[in-house]
Amino acid sequence: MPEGRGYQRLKSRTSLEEILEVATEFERTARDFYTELAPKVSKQIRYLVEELAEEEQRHYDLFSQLRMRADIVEQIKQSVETPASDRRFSDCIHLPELGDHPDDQAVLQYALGREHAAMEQYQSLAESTPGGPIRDLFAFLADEETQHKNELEKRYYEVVHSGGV
Amino acid sequence: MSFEWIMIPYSLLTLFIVINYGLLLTALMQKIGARVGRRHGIPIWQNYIDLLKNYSIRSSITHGVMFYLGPVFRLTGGVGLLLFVPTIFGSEMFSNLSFAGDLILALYFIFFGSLGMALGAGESGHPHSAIGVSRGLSQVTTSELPFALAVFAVALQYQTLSVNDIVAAQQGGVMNWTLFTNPLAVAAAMLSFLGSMMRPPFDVVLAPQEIPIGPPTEYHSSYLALMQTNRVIFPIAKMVVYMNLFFGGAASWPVFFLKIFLIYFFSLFIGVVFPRFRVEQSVRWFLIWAMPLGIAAILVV
Amino acid sequence: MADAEFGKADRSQYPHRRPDGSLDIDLTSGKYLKLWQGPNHPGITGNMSVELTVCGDEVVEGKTHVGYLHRGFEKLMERRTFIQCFPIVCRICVPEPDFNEYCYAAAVEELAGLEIPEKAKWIRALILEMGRINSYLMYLGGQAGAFGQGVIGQWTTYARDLMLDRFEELTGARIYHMFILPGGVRDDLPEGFDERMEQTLQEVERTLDDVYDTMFRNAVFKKRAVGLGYVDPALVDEYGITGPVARGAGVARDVRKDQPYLVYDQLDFEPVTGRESDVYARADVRRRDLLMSVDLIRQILSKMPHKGEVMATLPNVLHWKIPRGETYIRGECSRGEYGYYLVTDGSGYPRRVNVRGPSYTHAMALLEKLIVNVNISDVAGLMVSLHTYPPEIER
Amino acid sequence: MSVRDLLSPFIAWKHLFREPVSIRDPFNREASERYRGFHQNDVEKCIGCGTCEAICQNGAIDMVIVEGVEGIKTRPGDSGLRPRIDYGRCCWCALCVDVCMTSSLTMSNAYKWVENDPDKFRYIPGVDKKEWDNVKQGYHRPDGHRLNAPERIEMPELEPAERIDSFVEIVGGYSVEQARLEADRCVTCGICVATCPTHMPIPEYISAVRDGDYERGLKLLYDSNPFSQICGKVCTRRCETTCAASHEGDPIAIRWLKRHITEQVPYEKYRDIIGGPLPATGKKIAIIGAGPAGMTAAFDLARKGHEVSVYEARSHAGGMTRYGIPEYRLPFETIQREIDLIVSMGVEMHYDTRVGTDIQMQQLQQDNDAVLLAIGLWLGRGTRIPGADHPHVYKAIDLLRRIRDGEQLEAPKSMVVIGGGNVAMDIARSVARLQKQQQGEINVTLTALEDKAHFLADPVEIKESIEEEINIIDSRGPQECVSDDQGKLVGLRSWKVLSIFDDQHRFAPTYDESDEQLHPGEWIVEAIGQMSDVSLLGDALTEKLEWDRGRLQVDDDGHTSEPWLWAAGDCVKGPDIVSAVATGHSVATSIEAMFEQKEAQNA
Amino acid sequence: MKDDFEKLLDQQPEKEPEPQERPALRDIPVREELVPRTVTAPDGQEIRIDPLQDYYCQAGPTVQTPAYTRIIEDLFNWARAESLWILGFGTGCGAIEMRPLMTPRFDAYRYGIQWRPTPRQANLLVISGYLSVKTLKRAIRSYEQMQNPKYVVGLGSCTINGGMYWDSYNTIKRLDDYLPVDLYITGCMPRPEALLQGFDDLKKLIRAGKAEGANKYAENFERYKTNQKRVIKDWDMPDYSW
Amino acid sequence: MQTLISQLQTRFQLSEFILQRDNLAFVTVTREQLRPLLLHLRDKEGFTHLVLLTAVDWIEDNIFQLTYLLGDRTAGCDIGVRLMLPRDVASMDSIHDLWPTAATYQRELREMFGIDFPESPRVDEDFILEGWTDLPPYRRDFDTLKYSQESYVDRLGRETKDPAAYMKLKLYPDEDNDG
Repeated sequence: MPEGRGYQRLKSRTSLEEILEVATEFERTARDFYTELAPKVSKQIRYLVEELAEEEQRHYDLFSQLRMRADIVEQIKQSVETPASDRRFSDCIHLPELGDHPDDQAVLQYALGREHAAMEQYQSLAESTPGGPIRDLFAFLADEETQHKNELEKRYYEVVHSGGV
Repeated sequence: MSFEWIMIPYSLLTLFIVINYGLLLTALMQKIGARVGRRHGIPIWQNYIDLLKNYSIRSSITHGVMFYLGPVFRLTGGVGLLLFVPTIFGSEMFSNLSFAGDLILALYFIFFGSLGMALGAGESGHPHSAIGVSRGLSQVTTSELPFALAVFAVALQYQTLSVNDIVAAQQGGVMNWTLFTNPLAVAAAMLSFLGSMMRPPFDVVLAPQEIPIGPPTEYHSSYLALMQTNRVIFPIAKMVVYMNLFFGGAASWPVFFLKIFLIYFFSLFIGVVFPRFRVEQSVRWFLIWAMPLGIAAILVV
Repeated sequence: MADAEFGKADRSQYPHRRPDGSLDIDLTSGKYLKLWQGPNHPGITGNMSVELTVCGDEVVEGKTHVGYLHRGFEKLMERRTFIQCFPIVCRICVPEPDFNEYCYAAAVEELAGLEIPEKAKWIRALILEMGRINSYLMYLGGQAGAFGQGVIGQWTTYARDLMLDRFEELTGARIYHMFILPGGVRDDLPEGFDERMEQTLQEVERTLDDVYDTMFRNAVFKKRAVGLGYVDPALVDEYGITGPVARGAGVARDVRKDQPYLVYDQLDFEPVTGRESDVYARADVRRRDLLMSVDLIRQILSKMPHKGEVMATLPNVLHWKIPRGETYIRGECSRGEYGYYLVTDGSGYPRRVNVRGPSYTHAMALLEKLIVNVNISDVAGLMVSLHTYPPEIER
Repeated sequence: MSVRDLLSPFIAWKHLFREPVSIRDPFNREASERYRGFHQNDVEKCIGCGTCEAICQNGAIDMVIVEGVEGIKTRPGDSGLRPRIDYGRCCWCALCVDVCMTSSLTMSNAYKWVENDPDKFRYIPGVDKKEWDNVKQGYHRPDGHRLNAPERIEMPELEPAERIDSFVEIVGGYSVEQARLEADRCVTCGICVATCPTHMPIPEYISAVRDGDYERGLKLLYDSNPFSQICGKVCTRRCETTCAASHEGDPIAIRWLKRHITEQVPYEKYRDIIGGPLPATGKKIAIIGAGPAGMTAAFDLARKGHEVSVYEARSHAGGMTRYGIPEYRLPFETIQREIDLIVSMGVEMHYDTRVGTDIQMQQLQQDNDAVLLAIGLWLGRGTRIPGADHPHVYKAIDLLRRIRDGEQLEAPKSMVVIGGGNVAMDIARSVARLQKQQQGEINVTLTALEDKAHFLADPVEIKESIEEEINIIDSRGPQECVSDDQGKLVGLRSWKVLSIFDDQHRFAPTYDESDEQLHPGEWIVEAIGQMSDVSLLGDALTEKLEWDRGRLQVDDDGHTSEPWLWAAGDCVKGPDIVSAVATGHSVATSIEAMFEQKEAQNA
Repeated sequence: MKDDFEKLLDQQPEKEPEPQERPALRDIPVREELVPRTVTAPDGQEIRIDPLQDYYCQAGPTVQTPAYTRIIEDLFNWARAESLWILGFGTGCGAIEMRPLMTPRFDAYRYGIQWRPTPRQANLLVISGYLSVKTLKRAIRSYEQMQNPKYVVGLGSCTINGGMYWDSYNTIKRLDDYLPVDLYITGCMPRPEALLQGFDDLKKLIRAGKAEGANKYAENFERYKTNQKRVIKDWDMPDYSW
Repeated sequence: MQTLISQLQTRFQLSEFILQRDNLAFVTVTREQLRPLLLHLRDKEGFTHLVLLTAVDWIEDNIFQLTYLLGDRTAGCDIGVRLMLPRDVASMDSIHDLWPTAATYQRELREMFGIDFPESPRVDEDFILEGWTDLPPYRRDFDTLKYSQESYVDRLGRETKDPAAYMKLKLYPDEDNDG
């Protein structure tokens, strides 16, 4: 189970490189999850799941590229303390219970939860890292996830609070 | 006085000065009149422009030979009058072509212009011109009558028909002027002067409100310009005669300018504040008020 | 067929022989001269003309010709809604447009059953009196000018211009004020209007003093004006003469007093009359009437309520319909009785508007009567003394 | 004549030495403060309604297309046209300024304009730049000077005390005189027409009210909207939001005037005025759902002579108007009259027939030339906050349906409603009535994310709700449905909403978690949104159809990706009754066009 | 100027110019005194008189060339510009603002502007507002009696496109159809200040030698006459009155 | 006013009495009765002032209404005497011998409405119009706008759009925009 393994790894490793790896993994699993989910949901809401998968894929690509960047190769090796928010972040990696035919609201709620946890994780990592490119990196990641979460939130309200006469 | 050729350029110079003075003086009078009307009035050089403008009009039509000759006659009257009376007394240059009997000629010239005008305007065929002319002739006739009487009185008084001599007789102090020596004649002449200046109350000839400007109704472009030129020469010429006969003439240009201005101003002074008489009213007025004065002047002499 | 029937085919009677056959002028005899005064003639009040037949200096027959300013207002108004008529009526009489606005508005209000606010009435009266002053000032200049005394016109036009400034600040326009509209007036008086008005009135009074000295106490003016254009008081009703012309003949008729409208019943004044009924008397009546208007304006400004609405609530003017009816509204303008006859038919457009200006009778029938045996020089003075404005004749 | 008369005139000479009174520089003289000079137009404020053109007696004003100018675009409430003034016509009467609906048109006090070319005296104020554009002085409409009444004629209504304990209709309807006065306020600009989804000829029928020609009015109504009686009572009236009169006063009560027309014509005459169906064509159409969209299409198609069958899952037609709107707003009788009228055009009704269970889509497809899906939005959305699965947490739409179905509900002692839309108001007010009837007092709390200014509900609904003692608490974000130890629902816990929209005006609430409240309620009703129940399509068809962000993908005419299937109403474009009618019309037109096309091919 | 006129030409329907011998007289009978008549002189000679004939001039207008050198023409144009003599013909309501213009408040005399009571002496025709057909006839007569160069200023919106009388049966809408217009001043009424501005602009045009309306009129005489005769039904004036 | 009308009603056949204001009333009279009524009003009742004489075209009823408005200036009241004239035989007796000014009104009516007043002085001469060949312009069937457009050329380049139609076209370009 890829998700479980990632969770384990995050618990034991605290090197930055590892964290980034886990984050990448986090996005990848999400992408895979949505990709698998897509054919299962009603065609009516399939667009939503597909869009989520695409977005996660974009994040995955982004993080992968980050890890390759030459200027942070050195710093990335340093180890840091496991952040406090780790627990919630980890929780989200559990397999969600969406059932066989989740509706759009459920999918969005799940996605929101994930993004929120990731956001908090990176934020606290950034806070506990001394200034420099690493901190910038975490800040960047946190920001990236925040934006995504905000975007999802808006979409959530748009989907759910529609048709309200 | 013998005739000398040099007199011709000299008198032309006189003419030139008089034209310019006339243009400016007419404008000045208009400005003064405008001031009474609480406005600024035309620029002082406006008459030059108007004159130039009228000469520059490209087209003109004629109603016949007399129509064309009218202004020429009129101008001749004005120029002739000016040229045959001495402008500046005692000046070699500006005594013009005066001669012993010039007073007679002057009287003739004064009337000559009106006659020419009458012929020209009559030819123009416009009823307003015709009415204007008929009014003009009757008014001029009656208004010239006191003047003629006054001149007669003056001629009797000084026993000469030479303007030069009359002026000469008035030299040597203000009290020698005819104005004081024969006030009745001057009064008659000045009343007549009012009538000949085409200002209220005796402007019924032109009367824009009744017969739009009367005789010159049909005149335009260079014809009009010609008439305008005359309109500045003729009054001055006439005033020169008045000045010489009654106000002691002028021995220099400044005195000339001043006296002419004052004589001119006299007509304006009356004209601005009165409406105009109907033609038969003005005829009657001249006959009742001015004529007796003239006769009295002769009688007194 | 219509064309043939309405074309004026029969002109064989020209020159017209009057029913009594009194005058048969043979122009070819050479004894008479046909002389047109106008329309392009400075001695004519506005754009109209008088066809004079003169014998010597004397007019033997005069016919007025109008229509040079005809714009067909009465027709145009039939295809304009009630509010759309409002800007066009003032054009009917150029020098004193406000009367049209008032009469039209009052006629519409009466037929539509609109009650206008009290303050609007005061402002309307104020405007009408201001207009009267303007019109009289113009007349005085014209009357003196017709006799060749140009300087009066300079002064009065200046005073009139000051009054136009007051008009401008009150109504937003100089000539066509378009301020009195059905339902009230557009706006309240501007700030500080009273003081500026008082200054203007003083200037008008000063001008009038000068005018009195130079025009009314002028030997030549008297010579020309006294005795000219005598109107027999007996003619007043026969010829429908109103206003200063009638009052100059001693007939003290003034609509402001006889049938008070707006707030005239709350003002203190007496109609001005004269006795001699000639040009001089009429000029004098107008001069004194002008001074009375100055006084009326002072009264109005002091008695006017300071607060209050100036406009009644109108129905939506875009589709304002007025029930069938007809009425006649009159007022005393500077030239006499001005009236609007309005007929409505229940639609959004007037069925018929007939404008009855005083010039209609004064410049046509009356002038043609008075002009006979008058010297050509006096024609202008006579015409001016009837104080006619051609645009209101032909509309 | 005396000496005085000779000398007195010389007084005139006193002016000789006085300064002349001429204006020194007449070329730069300012006109007065109020002067009516050349026009100015605040083109951003202007809505291009053309009222200035209508009132101009000189025909001086043209409404012209303005392109490429920022801020001017054709959009609801703005025609995108702007007045162009011909100064070869204008007379400066300023009636255009007086009548301007937005006060955008004013006048400067500039007055000088000399041209050699007479064709240049035309310009679009505010667009074509002129030197007087920024002149402050000039004529502006004085305060209070109006040429049309700014205030709406009040609709007679039951007082709160009279209406709160019953479901009797609140609104009384205009009297003839009131309606005439209200209709009189309309300036006939027609800005509203394009906003009305079904493009009702609003100015025309309002003028019919003015003229008192109600039969003409009714014909105009039914030509564009077979739900005119219903729309006359409950239309969302978007037209009124764009009404030109709304810029400086109340919008015209277009809905009430429509209602007035339908009330003035005796019902018996309706059919004659509207006209009956054309001869039968033999074409068959099945319509799923007897709501406004379905019935509109049914009306149009039946009148064309087609054979129309309507399948309705419930026992009565009317859809959301029947089951979603409380009776105090829309009595059954009105709906029934409307339905009867439509049915009288020859529509075959199948009540209590649920497609998917009682009859299959495939069956309909086989039996008919065309099928129309007009199934509405019948699934209520929930917040899914913790505790929202409690049995006493309801969806508003379900409760409303139950109330209108005549179910005898036992009202709770207290209730919390989540949502700030009209449905929320409806349920709050309905339950309040039940409470009043059953318990004598009202205890309903309504919370919503939005602040009151941004409530989706009609302002009138909010006003009336408050009158009816509904406790409206705005800007509250629901967090949890709290139950006590016994599992009994006690209320809703909420946070204060700090802001609700982001800078792009998208929904993005932020909360102040310190400001927490518990709104007591035995029931919690969620009224935050609705969606369609498309399960009737079956998996195969669902898979086959194209979708667009959760909704059926249809073209402008309501045609789905399947050639035989159309969709209309709330399920494609909603929720809005008049949009439903509009889509019903366009579907009918599209189906008709398809028939014609087929005919042409066969021929 | 030239271009404007081209525009005008394009707009006119190409219509054959009507025959020259007083076409409108077909429908409208001429006044008795204007009908040609024969009179017997005292000596028994019979003289035929046609009152509509001007016995002095029977030529139409001709194009008048400017002075032979530029400098002289410039000088002339300057003089023409600084001496505007307006014909005192108040054709419409605009005339009311002329009076303040010529009196103390605005004192147009300051700017070389004067009134002339006769068209022969005027060189500027101010069409003060709307022209009824009846006045149009007189305005044309007046204009034609003025001498080249002469200028026309249209005052008020009515001269531009009909103004508020755009639907009147008795007023023309476009002055430039009937007379060559040099300038328009819009307004209803234009204020005296606007008039002064207009005259100022006219002066500039004249100084620039661009105010050649008289020549334009002569060049396009046929067309102007056609337009004039189309609206003036009672055409009892000669076509050649100069 | 009321009493006056009731008095008049005993002497003349009056119909349609309308009291518009306290001091303004309208009555309708037959053609034969008009002259006696006017004479009576002028000589006996003090309505010595002919305020106006004009016509109204009720084309729907094929009628011209002539209104003779008389004023009593001493009492400050007016009475409008209306007379209905068939539109197709529009001819009426002249009253210029009662009031000379009536001749002017009658000339105008002749020209503007085509109502003839034989015997009235100069009634056939041109009054306001000159060389008019069309229908008399004040008649309702004369369309001034049409005449104006046909006779006097408009300046080109004017065009306007109806906001409602334009919006529909712009916002719903696909829809059938015939309506």
